[in-house]
Amino acid sequence: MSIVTLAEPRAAAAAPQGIRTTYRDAVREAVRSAMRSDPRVFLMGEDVGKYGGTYAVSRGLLEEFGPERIRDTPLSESAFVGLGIGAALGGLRPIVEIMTVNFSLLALDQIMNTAATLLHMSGGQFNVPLVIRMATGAGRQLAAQHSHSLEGWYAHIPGIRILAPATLEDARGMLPSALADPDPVLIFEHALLYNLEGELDAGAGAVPIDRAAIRREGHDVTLVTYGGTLGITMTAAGQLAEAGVSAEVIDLRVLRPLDTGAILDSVRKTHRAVVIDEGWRSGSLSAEVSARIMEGAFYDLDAPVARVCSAEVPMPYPRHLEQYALPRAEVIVETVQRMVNPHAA
Amino acid sequence: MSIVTLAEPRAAAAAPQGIRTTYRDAVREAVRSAMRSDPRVFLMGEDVGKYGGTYAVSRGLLEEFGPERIRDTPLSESAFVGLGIGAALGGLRPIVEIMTVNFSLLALDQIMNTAATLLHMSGGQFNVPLVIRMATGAGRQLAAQHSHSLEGWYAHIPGIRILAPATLEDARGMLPSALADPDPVLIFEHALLYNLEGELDAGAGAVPIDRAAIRREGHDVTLVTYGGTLGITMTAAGQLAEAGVSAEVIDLRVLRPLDTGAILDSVRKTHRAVVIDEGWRSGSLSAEVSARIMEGAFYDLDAPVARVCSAEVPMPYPRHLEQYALPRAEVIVETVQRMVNPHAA
Amino acid sequence: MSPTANGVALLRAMIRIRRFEERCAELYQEEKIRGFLHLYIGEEAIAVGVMQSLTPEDAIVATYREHGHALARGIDMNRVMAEMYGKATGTSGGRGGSMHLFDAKTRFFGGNAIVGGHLPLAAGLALADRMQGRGVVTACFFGDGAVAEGEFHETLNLAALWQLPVLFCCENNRYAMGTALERAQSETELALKAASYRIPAWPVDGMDVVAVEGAARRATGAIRAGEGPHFIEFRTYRFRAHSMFDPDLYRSKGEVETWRRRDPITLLTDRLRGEGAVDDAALEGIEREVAAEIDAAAAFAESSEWEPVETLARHVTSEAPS
Amino acid sequence: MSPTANGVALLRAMIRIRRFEERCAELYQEEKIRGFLHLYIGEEAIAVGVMQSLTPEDAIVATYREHGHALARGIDMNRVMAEMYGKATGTSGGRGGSMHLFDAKTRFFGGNAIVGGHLPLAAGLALADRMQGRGVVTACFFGDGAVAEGEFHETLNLAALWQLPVLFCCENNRYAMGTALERAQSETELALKAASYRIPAWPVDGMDVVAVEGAARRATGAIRAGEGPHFIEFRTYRFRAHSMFDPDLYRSKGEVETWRRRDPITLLTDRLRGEGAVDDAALEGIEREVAAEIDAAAAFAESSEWEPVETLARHVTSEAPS
Ligand SMILES: Cc1ncc(C[n+]2csc(CCOP(=O)(O)OP(=O)(O)O)c2C)c(N)n1
Ligand SMILES: Cc1ncc(C[n+]2csc(CCOP(=O)(O)OP(=O)(O)O)c2C)c(N)n1
Ligand SMILES: [Mg+2]
Ligand SMILES: [Mg+2]
Repeated sequence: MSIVTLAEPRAAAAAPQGIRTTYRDAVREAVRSAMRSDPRVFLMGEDVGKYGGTYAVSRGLLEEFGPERIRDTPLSESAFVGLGIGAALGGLRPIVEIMTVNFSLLALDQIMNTAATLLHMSGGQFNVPLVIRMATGAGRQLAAQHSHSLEGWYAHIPGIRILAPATLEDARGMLPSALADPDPVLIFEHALLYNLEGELDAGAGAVPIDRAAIRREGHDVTLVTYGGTLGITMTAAGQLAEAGVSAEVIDLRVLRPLDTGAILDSVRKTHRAVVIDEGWRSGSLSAEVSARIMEGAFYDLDAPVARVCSAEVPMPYPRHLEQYALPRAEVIVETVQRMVNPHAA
Repeated sequence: MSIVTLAEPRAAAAAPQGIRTTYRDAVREAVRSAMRSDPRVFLMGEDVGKYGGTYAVSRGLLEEFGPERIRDTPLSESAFVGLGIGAALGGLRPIVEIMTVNFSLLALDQIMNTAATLLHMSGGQFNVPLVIRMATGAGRQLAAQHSHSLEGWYAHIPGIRILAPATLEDARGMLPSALADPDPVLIFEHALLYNLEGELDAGAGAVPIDRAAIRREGHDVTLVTYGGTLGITMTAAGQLAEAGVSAEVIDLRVLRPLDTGAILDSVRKTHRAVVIDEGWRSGSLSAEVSARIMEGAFYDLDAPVARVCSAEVPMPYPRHLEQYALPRAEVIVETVQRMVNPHAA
Repeated sequence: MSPTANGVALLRAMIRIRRFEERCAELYQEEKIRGFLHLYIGEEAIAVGVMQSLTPEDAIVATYREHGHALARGIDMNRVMAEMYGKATGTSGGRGGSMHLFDAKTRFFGGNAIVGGHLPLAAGLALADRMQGRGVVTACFFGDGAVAEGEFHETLNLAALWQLPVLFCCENNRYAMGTALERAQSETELALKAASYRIPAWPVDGMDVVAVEGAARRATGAIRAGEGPHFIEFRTYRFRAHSMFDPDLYRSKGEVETWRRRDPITLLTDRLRGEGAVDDAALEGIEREVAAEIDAAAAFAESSEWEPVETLARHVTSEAPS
Repeated sequence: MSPTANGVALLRAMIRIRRFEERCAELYQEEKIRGFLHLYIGEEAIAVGVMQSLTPEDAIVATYREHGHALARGIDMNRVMAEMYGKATGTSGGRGGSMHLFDAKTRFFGGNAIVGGHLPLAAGLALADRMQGRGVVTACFFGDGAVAEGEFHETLNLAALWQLPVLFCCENNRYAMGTALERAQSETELALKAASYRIPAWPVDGMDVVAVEGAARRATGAIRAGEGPHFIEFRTYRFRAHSMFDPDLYRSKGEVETWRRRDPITLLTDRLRGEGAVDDAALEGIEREVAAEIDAAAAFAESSEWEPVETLARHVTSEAPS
């Protein structure tokens, strides 16, 4: 971590001056610049090469770096993630792309039983500097087998770091930091974010991957979220502001290890919290956040911590059902309103 | 569920009169009696037949039922779990044994993407009456790849029911109820429980699989646990009683769907709760329990809900480190003492 | 049915699928259909040919590229189209969409979107049928891409070991998304892979519906006779992109053109014309009838109701019998 | 080394492993060693023979049945024994135990306890070596049981497709726990499976250490020459139960006896005696030296320290360089 210079994660409000770009391009730029500066870095996964990446993240990279470093793999998630582990042990810095989180279940044995355990069970001899990227989340009507949001669930596993870039800066900056981490890092890119547009500093680079960021300051309630739901949370915070409620928005950014301090500091100030999480409610990361607030700021709370999560259903295909199953800004607003004003209506 | 007669889960204190048996034998008896009474039931898994089951659960069954109904499978967790799904769709009632939870990761795609989704994505046409049994948990010095406790983690998945039998009665009674369930049920048997001995009613049979049980009544604090940690929790409750603290012990039994009512009722009475969970702390089921108490009984709490979980490490091999990593009765007792008596040294 | 009548029926079945999917592509542009849409255009001979060898008691398990299989199996087009829209009248009550057509009545077990994930399911159905003494076959369709997945290997081994009545239908269209077979498989003769499990296996021209039907009949005959699983590699090509999101940059126009010349519909049309079994008028008649059926299906889908949001949580677990 | 000297060295290496494990079995009864203990007794010729073909730069990846490989690779017996005890001086600082011997210095990458899970790791090491232009080989050991797992299939395909320098060493001892090969595999000629990926593959008598060494040299020679992965099926047998928990009820005494007659140590001893390369005195000398080494290792393990519980959370993630 010490070899890169780290910018502070910035509040979204203070948009930097810079070049116009998208989340997709920012990720691509991150891969490209890592590959240019470190010959040990290579990218491997299904359709990352000739196809250019399912989400077009890697378009153009095969042409620039050739098939040795932009490796199209067969459909065999378990093996190519495992090859990534081996290649990391062998001195390389693989970026393994799993097309989407839905297929990562096929590689979970490699992730939990090998990548996450090797350092410990070898008594510290074999660290695994592996980065795994994958798209996550729902919202595109892809139905029950293609809409999981499991990054919070992965955060249960000791020995790996879990990142959820929700901004252009993090899309650009988390990858180099992950590559500098001596241990396995999983980066979850919400598929709906790839088209996110905005300004990014021309010189944007590595960002810290050990703390949360405050995306909006406020004093009445803390909204804790990450990844794909940062957008609706910011929207809700805006609507709340119009209604006279000042919401602080925390973007967790790093789902493991959780930045408990940032959450507690905010709750101690606002005395209320709502956790917004696209995961299925039961056993989602929102539960862990709530439990940590319980443990660390119980006496500061003016109301019980609430959660706005996905309905506990395999995702249905039609848009109206899917949207109804997912966290929505209006539900966040209502939840906060009930919390700050429990006796209204 | 309506076709079996269900006994109420009983408090462990009131041990029934009956025959002396073990947890292992109770599970075997459950399998045997299901197979005798329903020709659609069969058992499939690695070494369930000739070897007699890794934990000797199925010893003798091959001789009684033959290789068509006691099916040894090759090492191919994903396929034989998937075959179980197909066989269930085809009108059978498979009991699939995954040797241990550690290998279930290889079958997670089948469980989450197929078993749990089929009913929903087929619009209610194809339910999957599949039962998957597996051993879980640590405590036998099997190190980082053989000591997971993931049942609470599995409880995140909608569409499946998760059971954790912790008593002889449940070892005997949960399987028939699971087989009567039209949807997938996962039963997690803690490996350290197989040798548990005690009395079991000669007529013991199906038990409810939709609610928690109070294993000990008390009024100062609620201890919520399940599966492998019920034993140390009961021990801790006993020690607390000697110290003048009356602890109520809730055995969750069913990890999905959680019996929130039972937890909240108890906490409303005791005003304090500690959750004991062998899972790694962050993102374990204990977090969900804590969050639900936060949401449902915040104003009844005299102290923040606490958690006693496993340390967040891949399990080390040596006994002293393993024991230190796992929840222990003394930690439960200390945690409760601090809670009821916060100002004592 | 006479060979000629049969030929015309096959042709009609393929045209019906082709036109249905062409309409789906339009409806996708109109945003009536959303999510992923994988067209089967070019590969129709396989579903149509194989279905001839199946009885109503047999089971079918397919991938996300399964509109052709559903229609060839005889699922009502209205319900298929309604499912594409996500309407309550769809085959899966609208919850599945294009990738998840299901139909209990015709034993059509999806519509599965995890590559390779449905192979064990097919073997399990076959196991249930075998253990219950039903002499039926489960036909499982999958692509060349699935052959690389571990589940393929595990399932073929189990099916062979236990001699399960499965017909493995590999639809080798030479690409898994943008990855050409030779960049995904060290051995591109896929039948050899099945043979390494002692499963009878051979390649067939997947553009020739008559050859497909013949091979499928031979295989299902053997399976019904208790000879265990069989594997057929159908050599085919998809004329369209992988899905509506695919810019299709990984293969040459020339390659696509070469294969288009072997369009299964053209091939059969030419043959039937040569035999005098169809003429322009007959073809027009087919096209007219098919167009009318598709119009009706689209109208049905269009006018059908949405599931109300209140029912979101239905079918997560089974409803208690009342 | 002369052929004779080499033969004696091989014999010595096998005896050393045999006696070490016999002592481990005793120590298990004494509860000095705990958890799972999988003995390699009967299979020593494979680890010993294959190691002859490897250089110090090559890499080794093994299963939970890996004591023999660790010792044959040259890892200090003291540290191996200390690991069996779970002491801080063990190869893995005691955290791994019998199933997880690791040693960076000799490029010994475990000690892996998920059947088949280490195959991709081996291929990945080979990929790294290849991409970095090191002309080395990764030898990966696994059992017949692993051949059924999907990861076997996926890895062999990738290794062949990318021509990775891996030597796949299948230790076919005919059983995966209690499941005999013919009840687990539809095709029991395991070399044929590898061949279906276009990987050169052949079976070898795993009880004949000289044959093992010869085959391994032939394979590693070809791999170093850039001919891609090779696969050898070593036919062997374990004389003991699967693990200390296994009552060993699934195979007949007669079968075990038949195989014991092909004990690799007896076979080689007889041959060397016939050649006059060893006599009773020489053998006694070997046994004495080996016993002394094992005594010393046990004493070392016994007297070593435990890791203090305060360090429990070490090595979950890497320590920041200070
Ligand atoms: C396990 C898994 N990995 C990746 C994907 C994404 N994906 C969907 S279709 C496809 C290509 C499959 O190719 P093939 O099996 O040849 O079938 P085809 O689409 O050509 O009919 C891929 C990679 C998936 N659905 N499932
Ligand atoms: C994925 C997985 N499934 C099951 C097990 C339990 N298990 C441990 S060893 C073993 C048998 C393996 O047999 P084989 O590969 O032939 O190796 P051998 O033990 O004979 O050397 C089994 C089933 C495991 N460790 N990993
Ligand atoms: Mg294809
Ligand atoms: Mg074996």
